Amino acid sequence: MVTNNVRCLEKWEGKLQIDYNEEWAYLDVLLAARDYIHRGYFLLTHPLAGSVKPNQTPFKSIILSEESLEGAEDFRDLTLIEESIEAYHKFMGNRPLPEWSEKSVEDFRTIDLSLMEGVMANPIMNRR
Amino acid sequence: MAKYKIVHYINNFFSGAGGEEAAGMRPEVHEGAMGPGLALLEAFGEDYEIAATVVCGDNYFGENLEDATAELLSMIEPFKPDLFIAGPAFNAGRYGVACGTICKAVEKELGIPVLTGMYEENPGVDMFRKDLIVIKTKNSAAGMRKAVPVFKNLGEKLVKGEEILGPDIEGYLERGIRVNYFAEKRGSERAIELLVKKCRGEECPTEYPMPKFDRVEPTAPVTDMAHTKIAIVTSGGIVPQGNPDHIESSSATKYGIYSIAGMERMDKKDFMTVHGGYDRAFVTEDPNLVIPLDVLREMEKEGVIGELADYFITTTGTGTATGNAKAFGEDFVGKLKEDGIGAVILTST
Amino acid sequence: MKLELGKIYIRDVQFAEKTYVKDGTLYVCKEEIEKLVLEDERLTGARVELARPGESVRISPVKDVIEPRVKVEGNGAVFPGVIGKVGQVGEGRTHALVGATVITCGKIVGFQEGVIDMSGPTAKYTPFSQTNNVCVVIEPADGLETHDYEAAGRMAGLKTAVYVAEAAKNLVPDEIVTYETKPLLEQIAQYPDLPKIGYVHMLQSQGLLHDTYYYGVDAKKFIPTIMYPTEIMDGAIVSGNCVAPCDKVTTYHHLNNPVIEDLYQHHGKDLNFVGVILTNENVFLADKERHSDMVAKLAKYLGLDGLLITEEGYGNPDTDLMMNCKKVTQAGVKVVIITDEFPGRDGKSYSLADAVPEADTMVSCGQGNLIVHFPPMDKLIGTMDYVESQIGGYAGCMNEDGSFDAELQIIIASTIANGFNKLAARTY
Amino acid sequence: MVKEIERVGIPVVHICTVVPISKTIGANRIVPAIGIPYPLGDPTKSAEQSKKIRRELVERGLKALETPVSEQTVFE
Repeated sequence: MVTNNVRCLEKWEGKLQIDYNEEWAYLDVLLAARDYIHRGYFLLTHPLAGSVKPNQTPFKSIILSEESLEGAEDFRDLTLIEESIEAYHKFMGNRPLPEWSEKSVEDFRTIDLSLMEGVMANPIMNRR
Repeated sequence: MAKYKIVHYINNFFSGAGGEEAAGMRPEVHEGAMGPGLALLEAFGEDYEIAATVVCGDNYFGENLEDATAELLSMIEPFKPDLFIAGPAFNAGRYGVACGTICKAVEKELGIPVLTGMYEENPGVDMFRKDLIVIKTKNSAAGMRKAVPVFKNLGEKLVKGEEILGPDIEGYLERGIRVNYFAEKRGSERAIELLVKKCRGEECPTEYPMPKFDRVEPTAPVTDMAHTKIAIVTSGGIVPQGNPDHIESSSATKYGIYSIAGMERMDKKDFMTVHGGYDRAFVTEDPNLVIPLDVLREMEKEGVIGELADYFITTTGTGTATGNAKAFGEDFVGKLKEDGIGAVILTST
Repeated sequence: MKLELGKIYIRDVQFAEKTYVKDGTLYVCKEEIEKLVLEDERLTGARVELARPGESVRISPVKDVIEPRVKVEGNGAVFPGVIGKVGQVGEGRTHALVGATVITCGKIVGFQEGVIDMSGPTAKYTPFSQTNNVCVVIEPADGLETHDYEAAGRMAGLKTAVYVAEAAKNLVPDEIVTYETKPLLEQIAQYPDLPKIGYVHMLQSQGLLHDTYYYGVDAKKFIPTIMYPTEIMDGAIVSGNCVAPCDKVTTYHHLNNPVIEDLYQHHGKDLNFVGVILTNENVFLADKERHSDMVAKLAKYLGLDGLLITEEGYGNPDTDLMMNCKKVTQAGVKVVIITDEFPGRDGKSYSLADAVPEADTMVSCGQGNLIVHFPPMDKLIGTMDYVESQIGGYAGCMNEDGSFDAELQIIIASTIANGFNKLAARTY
Repeated sequence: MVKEIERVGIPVVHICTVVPISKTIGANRIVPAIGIPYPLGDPTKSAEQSKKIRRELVERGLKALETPVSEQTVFE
């Protein structure tokens, strides 16, 4: 899991290999995920999961694996991550991330965590 | 009431200075209207004047983009125009690019509305249609008469800050801006009508086209390898020892061109890898694993290939934005062409 | 499956001692609703306010909008598995208070809640400026956890809607519309010469604030299935999400799904409406692959000639949308997509987060990045405390007089991607 | 880069380890390489063998350049 959400780290540290960096912005998480894909990893979760637009939430978590779980088309993951990075730039160009209050920031952590909880509860995660 | 002031840009040909022989002329400024500006002046009527016409040779502009733009800006600025018009360039490619470039610069630097016109296949169209209002013209100067009223209409609207309507109504080339409107029927009904047509095999125009998928058609194969000059390009991050140009280990923003003249193989004393995406130990020991110079030299000697270019082009692939990689390619292909390269081997880790 | 929808048209809403309908006016008892909502100990405040078309009223932040409906004849109850007992719905007769809604609003749950203006220049973008709205402003207990608050807010709206709808039970409807879809083989035989058309309804299912329920089942946990179109009219699908306000499919929009309604309009004329395939928008790529495979399989299995696809939300769902489109097209079924657009502030960027060449026929529900001006209103229902952090708002967008500027996407259902509105976008 | 080279009409072969990436970026002639840390050759074998493997890959690359293709083609 690549993430900048400390609550994901707290929840799954030791259970997953977690690449966590508090300093990362949303974009850095996308870039870190892209680097993993370049090294042959597969995306398990959609990079834009959440439909909270990239200029709204500071947090992002993405799960990748060395094994693909599905017979996806060859270029799917790379296309997805590039499209996501492009979407990020589009929205940030539109309007940068606001200065959220700590309460809001915590809410965004909760939403991101919740998305990942949904993923972790998926039985497919037990396959590995 | 003072008249609205227009400054008009035209090239060597339309200024009457001449064709190719005058294409190298430097920027000039003339008071008042000249050439196609006379027709524009007449159409705009008595509330408008063409305060000046600026002229530049197409080749001079193309070869000195920045200088030409700066010189022209300094000529235009003192007239404090309310509107800037360039061209129209019709189907003249270099002229089209010049019109687009100067319009964009004037809009940005002087903050006034700008207008140009081109034939839709002019290469300047794809470069500038998203940034500028490019009036749709015919492919030759014979289309001037039809273009003039369109310039007048849009020019007036721009000067007065009136709403610019859709491209078909106003006569400009689509800019690709998505604008809301209220349709007569709701979306679900429109979708069903389209689906029924689609099922019947009738035309069912989409309301939103997909982006163009950028694929390049495969080139014809090499037919005479024994006489072909080959160049090596890599995204494997091989650079001369010390990485003189500081190519990044990931997310590269530059590429390098380095000599392999006279070398029989890639020697680890001369080259290193800066690629941040893989275990570098093997390649550090033997850079031929990324740049197969040793075997290509053999093949050169054996006559399997005609010749090997005496340089390789290199960058780092990992984390590098596709936009950057594209820009690198666009940048160095000119050199490959000039050097008569007939085929490229591109290696990646 | 055959459903008679008895429409009782509501033209005004007023407070009264009890809740009833008379001569097109809905009278509601404020105290009873507040008491009902406060039965849930997770909520400590509930205040009922009314908003009518043309009034100088702003409602924000809006969680859900629900049309009051009640089952009169036939099996089951509205919102099965959520409010009503689990049981098959979609048959018999249902009464609806058309022109009235219940709106839940109040202290924000997430950031993806929006604005409704009952008059002024932005009223035209939301259907709820034209309805008589019973607004329930809720207040959570101190320290209430986000998941619980979302659930409490969702239930408050549904319970209120069911309570109000009781008033419609014994009325004689102004109009009765009959919708019928037969079992597959009979349905195909009924209009053998017309193209067999289906509808792929993608439900938002990404997690907290992004869930939808079908008979009470969390949509992220089901696999694609087939639904009779009339089931949705009895509340088989309930919204539990706050995606961007503009493309939020409220429970009202599920009850009044425009694709289903319009397909019935065409049914037997130029097409044969065979049924609905429900699928989801999970974050797991394996789920996406599997479920888009299944959607294509079901489309083929139903023998469809063509189908419509709608999505809810932006980004992640665009991938499901494109996978569905691609695989269904490859299965030999013609596809038309309905979507909204986010082309950036200058309107020039590509609008979706994913694209396939098969998506060659799309209908646009407008672009949500347009900036619109919201003038001050005389009355506010809810709170403006969060406008700057709601989607579409931005820091400094609020003015002292209560006016503000924001992107169109802050308005509830303004660019809803199921074609409910007439808003569209074209290229300039 | 590969597309830009091809766009100006120069035939190009992409010798790369991760074929899907090559497909995504739009290469038309693709030769799969050996592995990420050593695309052309195999240093775990003897130097001669490693070079032989490299020669074979380059020969395959040249063959790809000499082969007419109408769509993205992987030369295994």
